[in-house]
Amino acid sequence: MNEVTKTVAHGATQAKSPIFPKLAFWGKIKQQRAAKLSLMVLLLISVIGIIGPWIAPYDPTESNYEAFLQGPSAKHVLGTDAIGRDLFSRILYGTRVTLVVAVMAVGITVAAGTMIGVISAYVGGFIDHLLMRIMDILLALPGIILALAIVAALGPSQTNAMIAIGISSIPSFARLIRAATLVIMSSGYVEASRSIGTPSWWIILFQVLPNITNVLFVYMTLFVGGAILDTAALGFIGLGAQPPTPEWGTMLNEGKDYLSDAWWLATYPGLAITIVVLAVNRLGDALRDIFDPRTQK
Amino acid sequence: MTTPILEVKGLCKLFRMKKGWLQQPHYVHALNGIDVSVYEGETLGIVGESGCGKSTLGKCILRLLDPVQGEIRFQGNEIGKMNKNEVRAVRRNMQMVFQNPFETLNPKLTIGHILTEPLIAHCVPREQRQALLEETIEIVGMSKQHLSRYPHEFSGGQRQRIGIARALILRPKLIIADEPVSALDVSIQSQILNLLQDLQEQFSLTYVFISHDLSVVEHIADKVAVMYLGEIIEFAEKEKLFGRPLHPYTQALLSAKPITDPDDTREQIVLSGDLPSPSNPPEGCKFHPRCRSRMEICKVELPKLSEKEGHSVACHLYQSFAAIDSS
Amino acid sequence: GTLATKPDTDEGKKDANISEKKGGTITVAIPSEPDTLDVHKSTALSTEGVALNLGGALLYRDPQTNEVKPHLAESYSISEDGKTWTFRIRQGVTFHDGTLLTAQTYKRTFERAMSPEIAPKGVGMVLGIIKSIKTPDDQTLILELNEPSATLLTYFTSASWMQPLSVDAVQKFGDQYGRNPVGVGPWKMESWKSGDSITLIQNDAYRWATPFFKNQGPPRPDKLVLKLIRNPQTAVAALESGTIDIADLPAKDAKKFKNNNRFTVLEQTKRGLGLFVELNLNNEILQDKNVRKALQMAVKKDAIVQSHLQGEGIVADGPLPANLFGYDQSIAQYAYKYNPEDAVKLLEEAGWKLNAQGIREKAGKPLHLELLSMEVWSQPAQLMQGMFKAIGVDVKIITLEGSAVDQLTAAGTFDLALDGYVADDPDILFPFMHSTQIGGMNRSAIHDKTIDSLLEKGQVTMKSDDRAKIYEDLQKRAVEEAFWIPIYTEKRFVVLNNRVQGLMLDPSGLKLYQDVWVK
Amino acid sequence: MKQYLLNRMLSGVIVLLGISIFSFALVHFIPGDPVRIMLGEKATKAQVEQLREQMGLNQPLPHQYLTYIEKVIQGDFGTSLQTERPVIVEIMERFPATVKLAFAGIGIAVVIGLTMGIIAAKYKNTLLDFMLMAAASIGLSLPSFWLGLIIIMLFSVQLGWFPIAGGTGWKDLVLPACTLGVLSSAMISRLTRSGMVEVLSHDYIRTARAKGLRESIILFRHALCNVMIPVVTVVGLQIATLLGGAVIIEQVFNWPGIGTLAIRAISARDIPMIQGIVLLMGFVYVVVNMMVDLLYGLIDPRVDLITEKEGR
Amino acid sequence: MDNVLEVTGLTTRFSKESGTITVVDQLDLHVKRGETLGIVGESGCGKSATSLSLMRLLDNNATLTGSIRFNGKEVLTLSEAEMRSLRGKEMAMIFQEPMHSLNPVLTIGRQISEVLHEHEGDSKAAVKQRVLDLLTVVGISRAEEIYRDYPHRLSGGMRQRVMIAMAIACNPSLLIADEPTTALDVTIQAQILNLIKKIRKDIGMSVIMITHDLGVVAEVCDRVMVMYAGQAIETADVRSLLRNPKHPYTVGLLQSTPRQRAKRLHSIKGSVPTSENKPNGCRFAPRCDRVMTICWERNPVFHPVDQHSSCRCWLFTQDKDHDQESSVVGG
Ligand SMILES: Nc1ncnc2c1ncn2[C@@H]1O[C@H](COP(=O)(O)OP(=O)(O)OP(=O)(O)O)[C@@H](O)[C@H]1O
Ligand SMILES: Nc1ncnc2c1ncn2[C@@H]1O[C@H](COP(=O)(O)OP(=O)(O)OP(=O)(O)O)[C@@H](O)[C@H]1O
Ligand SMILES: [Mg+2]
Ligand SMILES: [Mg+2]
Repeated sequence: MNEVTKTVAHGATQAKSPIFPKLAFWGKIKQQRAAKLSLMVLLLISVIGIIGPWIAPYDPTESNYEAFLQGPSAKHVLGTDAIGRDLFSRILYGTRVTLVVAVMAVGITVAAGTMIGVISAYVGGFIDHLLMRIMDILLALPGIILALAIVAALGPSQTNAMIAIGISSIPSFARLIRAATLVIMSSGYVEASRSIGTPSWWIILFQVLPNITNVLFVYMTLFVGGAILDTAALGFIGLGAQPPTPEWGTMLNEGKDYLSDAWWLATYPGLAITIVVLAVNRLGDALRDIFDPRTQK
Repeated sequence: MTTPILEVKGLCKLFRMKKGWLQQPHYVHALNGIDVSVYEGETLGIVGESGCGKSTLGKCILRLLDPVQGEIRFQGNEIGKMNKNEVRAVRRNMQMVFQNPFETLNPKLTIGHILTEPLIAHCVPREQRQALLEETIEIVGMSKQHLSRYPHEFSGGQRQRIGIARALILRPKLIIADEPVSALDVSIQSQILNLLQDLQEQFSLTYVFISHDLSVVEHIADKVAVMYLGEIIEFAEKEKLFGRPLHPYTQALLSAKPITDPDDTREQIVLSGDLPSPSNPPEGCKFHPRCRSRMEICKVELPKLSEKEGHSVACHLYQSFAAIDSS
Repeated sequence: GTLATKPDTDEGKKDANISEKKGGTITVAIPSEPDTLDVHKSTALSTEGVALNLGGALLYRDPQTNEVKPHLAESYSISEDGKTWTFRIRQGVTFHDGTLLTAQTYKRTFERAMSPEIAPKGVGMVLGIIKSIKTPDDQTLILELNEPSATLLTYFTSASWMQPLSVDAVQKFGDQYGRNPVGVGPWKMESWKSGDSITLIQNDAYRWATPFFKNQGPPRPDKLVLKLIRNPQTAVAALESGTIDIADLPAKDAKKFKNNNRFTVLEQTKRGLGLFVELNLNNEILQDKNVRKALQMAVKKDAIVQSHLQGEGIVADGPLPANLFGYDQSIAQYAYKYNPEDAVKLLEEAGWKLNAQGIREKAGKPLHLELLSMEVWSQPAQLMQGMFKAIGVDVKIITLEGSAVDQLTAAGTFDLALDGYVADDPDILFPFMHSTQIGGMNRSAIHDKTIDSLLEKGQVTMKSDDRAKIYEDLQKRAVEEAFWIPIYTEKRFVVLNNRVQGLMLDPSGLKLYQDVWVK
Repeated sequence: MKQYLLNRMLSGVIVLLGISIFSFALVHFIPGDPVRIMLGEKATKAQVEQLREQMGLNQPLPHQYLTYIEKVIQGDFGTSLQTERPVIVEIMERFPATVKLAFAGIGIAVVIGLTMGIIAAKYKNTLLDFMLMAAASIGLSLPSFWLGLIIIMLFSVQLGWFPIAGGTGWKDLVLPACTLGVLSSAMISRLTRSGMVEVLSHDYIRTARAKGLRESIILFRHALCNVMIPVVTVVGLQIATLLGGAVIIEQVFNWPGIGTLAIRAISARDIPMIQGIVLLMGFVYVVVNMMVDLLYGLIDPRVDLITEKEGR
Repeated sequence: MDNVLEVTGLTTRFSKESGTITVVDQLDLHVKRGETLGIVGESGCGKSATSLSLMRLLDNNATLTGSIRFNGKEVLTLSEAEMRSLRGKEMAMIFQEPMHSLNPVLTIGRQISEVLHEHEGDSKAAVKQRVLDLLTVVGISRAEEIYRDYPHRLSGGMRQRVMIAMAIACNPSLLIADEPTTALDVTIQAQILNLIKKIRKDIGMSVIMITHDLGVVAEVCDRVMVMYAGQAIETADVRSLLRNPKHPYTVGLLQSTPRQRAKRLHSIKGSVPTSENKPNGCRFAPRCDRVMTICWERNPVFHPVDQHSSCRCWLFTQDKDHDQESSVVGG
C-alpha cells in the first residue's frame, strides 16, 4: 500500500513537470559571445528604460529659458534642444518610450501572427487559403504605408503608432509561423502522436507550440529591431509619439532642422536608436544561429 | 478457421495533386484495390520498392489517412465507417511504430511525457499510469531512470525501443511497424528485431511489418505480401514465397537482393528501367514494361490476384494456375 | 511697413551701364507646393505667392503714401453711399493667350468666383457682398454692393486673388485650369513638375507694370523657376551650392548668410500676428475671465521669441501688430506682463487648487486643456505647455494638419488653438472676432456686443483718424477680455544670391520680381 | 512553365481584387468626410448633401464598390481632393522619379551586397568576414532617415559635393540612391553570405570539387546561381517596396516621388489619392512578383516542382 | 608494386570548439590496379571521412597526417592546383545521395562536359559527342534528351548513372564510390552495381566501394576492409572474410544479418562509441563477447593473421606484450 502511494506521487511529478523544458538554452547562449554582449547591452538598456526617470538630471519636458540650443557641456552632458530641454534626460526617458512602443507592437504582432499562423497551418484547407490570401493582400502594401494608413485612420499618437506597427507586421509574422508550424506538423512525432489517438488541442498545445517557441522567440527578437525602427520612422514623420514625449524618432524630427547649428540634436537620438536596434538584431541573429533548424541537427 | 484480426478488402487511396487553380487536378493512385488479411499472432510482412504504397497502406489501416474505397475490418468491425471518436477508441488496440526513431520523438518532451501521452489520450486512470510506464520501459530493455531524460540523450537503437514502448504501453493487439529498422545499423537492427519477436511471444501481438529489406521480412514474417505500384502482386506464406516465388517481379526482387555468400551462384535477374511514377502508371499489368516474360495480354489487361493453396499471385502467367504445376 | 529694397551695392553704383541686363533664369525656393493655381479655389499662401506673378489687380496700394490707386482700372469712383463702384478698365491689356482684357472678363471672373460650387473654396465669400455686376461697355465695370465696404477696396489691390481670368482658358481647361492658369501678369505658366518645381517664363507682351516699379516693360529674366524645397536646411545647402538663388529662411539660418558677400539678406517685419492663442469661450473653464487672464500672465513671450525666432521678432501685446494701421501705441501700458505669481493668485481666486500631481483642480475636475497646434509651431506649443504647467495647468498638445485643425475648430471641439495672420488692414479682425463669424474663423467664439459694433463701424468708416480710434477701442476691449493670448510679430528673412538684383518685398511678405535682373 | 505563370497571374489578380476592396474600404475607415474636405469649411449642408448624392456616396456599399471598380478598370481613379486633378495623372507624374530612385538604389545595393556577401562567404570566419558582416549588421540597424540626415550633413552641408534640392537630375539622385543602396545592401549581403555558405556546404559543391573544377567556376557557376534564388526574391520584394515609394528616404531628400505624394495625401486625408496609391502599390507588387517568378523560371529549372509543393 | 593507391598511417582529425576529434586513426590500406576494395563499417565509423581524405575534399577544419601515395605521387604534399588536376581526371568519386550530388540549376550535359573541359580541353563538339557516348555507356537510352535535362527530372537510379558517367569521363585509374546504392531500391541497386562492375572491367580501373551492406561487398568486391570507430580492424579477401571472419566484430556483424534460417538473430550488445568517448584499450571491448583483461588496457595492433587476412585483435596476437606504439612507427 505504502509502496503504491509512493510511486503514484512520483508519477504525478513525472507527468506534470517539464512541459516546457529548460531548453538547454542559456548554456547555448553563453557559447555565443555576440549574443552575450548584445544581451548585456540590452539588459543595460532595459535597466535604463526602467530607472531612467530616476537617474535623469532634469525633467525631460522642462525648458531652461536661459539655455536654448546649447552644445554639450558639464551642466548638460549632451547639450540642450531648441527650447532648452536637457537632451541627456530626454534620451534617458525616451528609452522607455521607445522600448515600450516597440515591445507592445511586437506583442500585438506575435499574438495575432501566431494565432493566424498556427490556425492556418493546423486547420489547412479553405481557412488556410483564406487567411493566407488576406495576408498576401496586406503584404502587397509596404509596411510603412500600411502603418501610415492605419495612423491616418486612427490619428497620430503613441498608442496608435504601436497598434499600426503591430498590425503592419502581422502578415509576415503569420507566414513565418505558418511555415514553422507546417514543418512541425509534418514531423514524425506529430504523426506518431496522431496515430496514438491524441486529440488536436493536445497536439497543438504540447507538440506544436513547444516546438515553435524557439522559432517564435527568434522571430520575435528579429521583429523588435524592425519595430523600433518603424516607431522612430513614424515619430520622424510626425505621426508617432507626440511632442513633448521624448521619443527618439520624434526627437530626431525636431533636431533635423538644426543639422548645421546643433549637430547633437540629430546625432544622439539616432545613435541611441542604432545601438538598441543593433543589439536586438545581434541577439536575434545569435538566437537564430543557435536555434535554426537547419544548423541544428 | 477463425476470422482474421485484420482484413483489408479492395482498399483504394488516391492523392489529389493540383498545381494551381487553373489546372485539372490529377491523381496519384497510391493504393489500388488492396486485399490482405492477418490472423491473430501472425506477422504479415509487406515488401516493395520505395513509393509503391507500403506506408500509405499502413496509415490507411490506422485511419491516419482516409481511404477512398474498400473495407478495413479490425476484429470484425469496419473501421472505414467509424467516426473520429470510435477511431480513437480502436487505436487503443492498434498502434504504429515508425521508421525514423530520430524524428518521431518530440525533442521538447521527456520520455516519460511521451509515453504518458497515449495513456492520457485514452483516459487511463492516473493511478495506473506510473506503474504501466515503468513496466513498459523495462519490457523494452531500458530502465525507469530514462523516463526523465530527453530524446536527444539516446542512441538510435534506444530511441526505437522508446518508439516501441509507446506503441506497446496500451497493450494493443496489432502493431503496424513501418520500416522500424531501416534507419538502424546492422548490429542494432538485430537487437530490435529480436525485441520485436520477444514481445510478440510475450503479448501475443499481431504485426504488420513493412520493409523494403527482403532479408528482414524473410526473417520476421509469417506471411509476405509483395507490393508493386499500389497493388499486391503476390501474397503467400513466407516459405512458399521465398522458396518458390511466382511473380516475375518477386523473382527479380529476390535475385537482386545482395547476399553475404561469396559462393552464391544464382542467376541474377537485373530488371531494366525504373519504377514508373504512380501518377501515370502503365496500362494493363503495371509491371509489364520491366517484365522479362511479358505477353501481349499484359499490355492491355490488369491481372487479378488469384489464389491456389494459400499462394496468391497477380500475373497472367498463372491466370489458370495450371501453370504452377508445370513450372 | 515700407518696401524693403536691397541696398545698392558699391559695384552697382560705379557702373550703372552694365546693370539691368536681360535674360537669365532665377530659381526661388518655395516651402510648399500650391494645390492649385486656380485662385478661386484656394486660400493658401503657396497659391498666392505663385499666382501673383501671373496676374494683375484693378488697384494697387502706393508703397510710399499707402494710398489706393488705380492700375488695371484706369480710374475708379465710389458713389456717395459707398454702394456703387465704377471702374474704367485699362485698354490694350492682353492675357497670355492673347485675348483682350475687358469689363466683361472681370464680370465673368467675379461671377465664377461667386458661383455656389466654387465660392466656399476661395475668395467667393469676400465677393459675396456684391449685389450685381454691370458692364455697359467694354471698358466700364459697375459693381453694386449690398453695403459699403472698406475692405473690398484692399482686396482689389491683390494681384493674385482678384486677378482677371481668361474666360476662354477657364472654359478650355475646365477642372484643369488650376494647372494651366492664364492671366495678364508679367509671367506666363510654362510647366509644373509635381512635387518638384513650377517654371514661369517672361511675358514679353507685358507693358502694364505697377507705376512704382522702375521697369515698366516685360520682366528681364527669361525664366522664373519656383522650386519646392520644404526643409530650410535643404534650402541652405541649395543656396550655397547655387542651385537656387532666393529662399525664405528662418532667422537662425539666415544669420549665416549675413557676413557672406556672395549673398544679401533682406529683412522685413511681417505685418500681422505671427502667433497667438485662441481661447475657446464655449469652454466652461475658459469662460472664467480670471482663468483667461492667468493664462495670459503665465506665458513668457520673450522666451518663445528667443527660442523659436532666435530673438528675431517682437513680443505682441494685443490683437494688432505695431506695423499695422490702427495699432494702439499705448497698449503696452495695459497689456498683460509675464507674472506667474499673479497668475497663480488669479487661479486660486477662481477656486482652482493644486492637487497632489501638481495640477489645479476645482470640484474634482482637473484644469486640463487641449492645445491645437500645427507642426511649425511645435516649439512654441511645447514651451507654452511647460509655462502653463508651471502654474498648474495641464495642457495636452494636439498637432494636426491645417485642414484637420480647421475641422476641429469649426466644430468647436478644442480648448486652445494656435493661429497667426498677415494683413493689410485691421479689418482682418472682423472674421476673427465678429459674432457672425462663429463657426468660421471666429474660433474663440467671441460674442461681444462692444466688439461687434466696433468691427462694424471700422468697416464702414472711411476717415482714417476716426477709424484708427475705433480700432484703439477695440484693442482695449479685446485685451481686457483676454480673448486671445498674443505672442509675437515675426521677422522674415529672404536670402538672395548677389547674382540676382532688384528684388522687392511687398509689405505682406510677397516677393515682387518686376525689377529683378540677373548679373 | 506557362501553366505556372498563368497560375501566378491568377493569384496576382486575386491579390489585386483584395487590395481594391481594402482601398475602397479606406474611405470608410479614415475619419473626415471626403465631401467636406472637397468643398471646404464654409460649404453649406445642402451643398454637401448634393455633392454626396452626385458622388454616389449614398448608394449601398456593394454598389459603390462595383462602380468604383468599373471606373478603375477604365483607368479612372477619381480626382484628388487636394488638387482636383485626376489621381492617375498625379501618380504618373511622380512615378518616373520613384522608378529612377528605386532602380538606382537597388542597383547600388545589388552590386555592393553581392560583392560583400560573396567575399564574406569566401573568407568565411576570418577577420574580413567579421568586419563585412559587422558593417552589414550596422547597416540593418541604421534608421534610414538618420542615415539620410547624416549623409546630407556630410556631403551636402559640410562638403557641398552634391545638391539636395530635390530635383530629378542625376546629381540629385546620387545621395538618396546611395542611402537606399547602403541600406538595402546590408540585407542583400547578409543573405548572399548565408546563402553562399549554405550552398557551399551542399553535396553538389563537393561533387564539383571532386571533379577538379577551378574555385572560380565553383563559386560563380555552381554556387552563385543557386544563391541567386533567395536573393532574387528579396531584391524583388525590395523593388516592389521601393517602387511604392521609399517613403522615408523620399521625405528626407525631398524627392518628388510616390512616397512624398503618399505622405502628403495621407496627412491631407486626400482619400481618392490614397486609394490610387494603394492600388498602384498593389499593382506594382503583383507585377514585380510576376517578374520575380519569371526570373525564377529562368534561374531555377525546378519551378514547376515548387508550385506542386505549394499546391498540396 | 602494382598498387594504384597506398595509404599508410592516415589520420584525420577535425578541430571543433570542443576540441579535436580523431575520426580516422592510423589507417593503412592499398588498392591494386584493377581491384575492388570494399570498406564496410557502421554509420559514423569514418568511412566517408577516409574517402574524402583520399581526395583531400574535407572541410578546412580537418588535418591530415600520414601518407597517401597515388600512382607513386604523394598526395598530401601536392599543391591545391596539382590536386585539382588529379581530381576528376585520375581519381574520381561518386556519392551516396544522388539526389543532392547534382547541381539542380545546371543541365546534365553541362555538368558532365565541365569535367572534360577542365581536364581535356577538347573542342565543344567533341566534348558533346563524348558526353553523349558516356551517357550511353552508363545505360541511359535517351542520351540527347537527358543531355539537355535538369537533374530534378531524373529518378534516383538515373542520377546515379549520371554521376558515374561524370566520374568515368576522364578514364580515372581509381573510382571511389561512397555508398553509391544505399539510397536506392534493391532492383535499382542491382542495376548500378552491375554497371560499376562492367565499367571497371572495361576501362580497367580500381574501385574503392564503401558500404555498410555485407551483401554488396560479397557481390562486387575482391578485398574488404572492416572499419570500427575510425580504425581498420580487419582486412581480408572477400571469400575468407565471409567464410572465416576473424575479429569478433566482423563475426557479430555477419551473424546479426537477418537470415531465414536463424530463429533468433545474434546481436552485438550496446552501440557504437561516439567519437568523444572512445575506450582506452580496444575500441570494441565494451561490446565484445570474448573480451579479455588486456583488451581493456591496450589497443591491439593491426597485423597479418594468415596469408588472406590481417586483423586488430588480441585473440589473434601471439606476442601479447608487443608494443603498440613502436609497431605503428615501424609499419
Ligand atoms: N500525402 C501525400 N500526398 C500525395 N502523394 C503522396 C502522399 N503520401 C504518399 N504519396 C504518394 O503515394 C505513393 C506511395 O507512397 P508511400 O509513402 O506509401 O510509399 P512507400 O512504399 O512507403 O515508400 P517508401 O519505401 O519510400 O517509404 C508515392 O508515390 C507517394 O509519392
Ligand atoms: N566536417 C566534420 N567536422 C567534424 N566532425 C566530422 C566532420 N565530418 C565527419 N565528422 C565526424 O566524423 C565521424 C565519421 O564520419 P563519417 O562521415 O566518415 O562516417 P561514415 O562512416 O561515412 O558514416 P555513414 O555510414 O553514416 O555515412 C563522425 O562521428 C562524424 O560526426
Ligand atoms: Mg514508407
Ligand atoms: Mg558516409
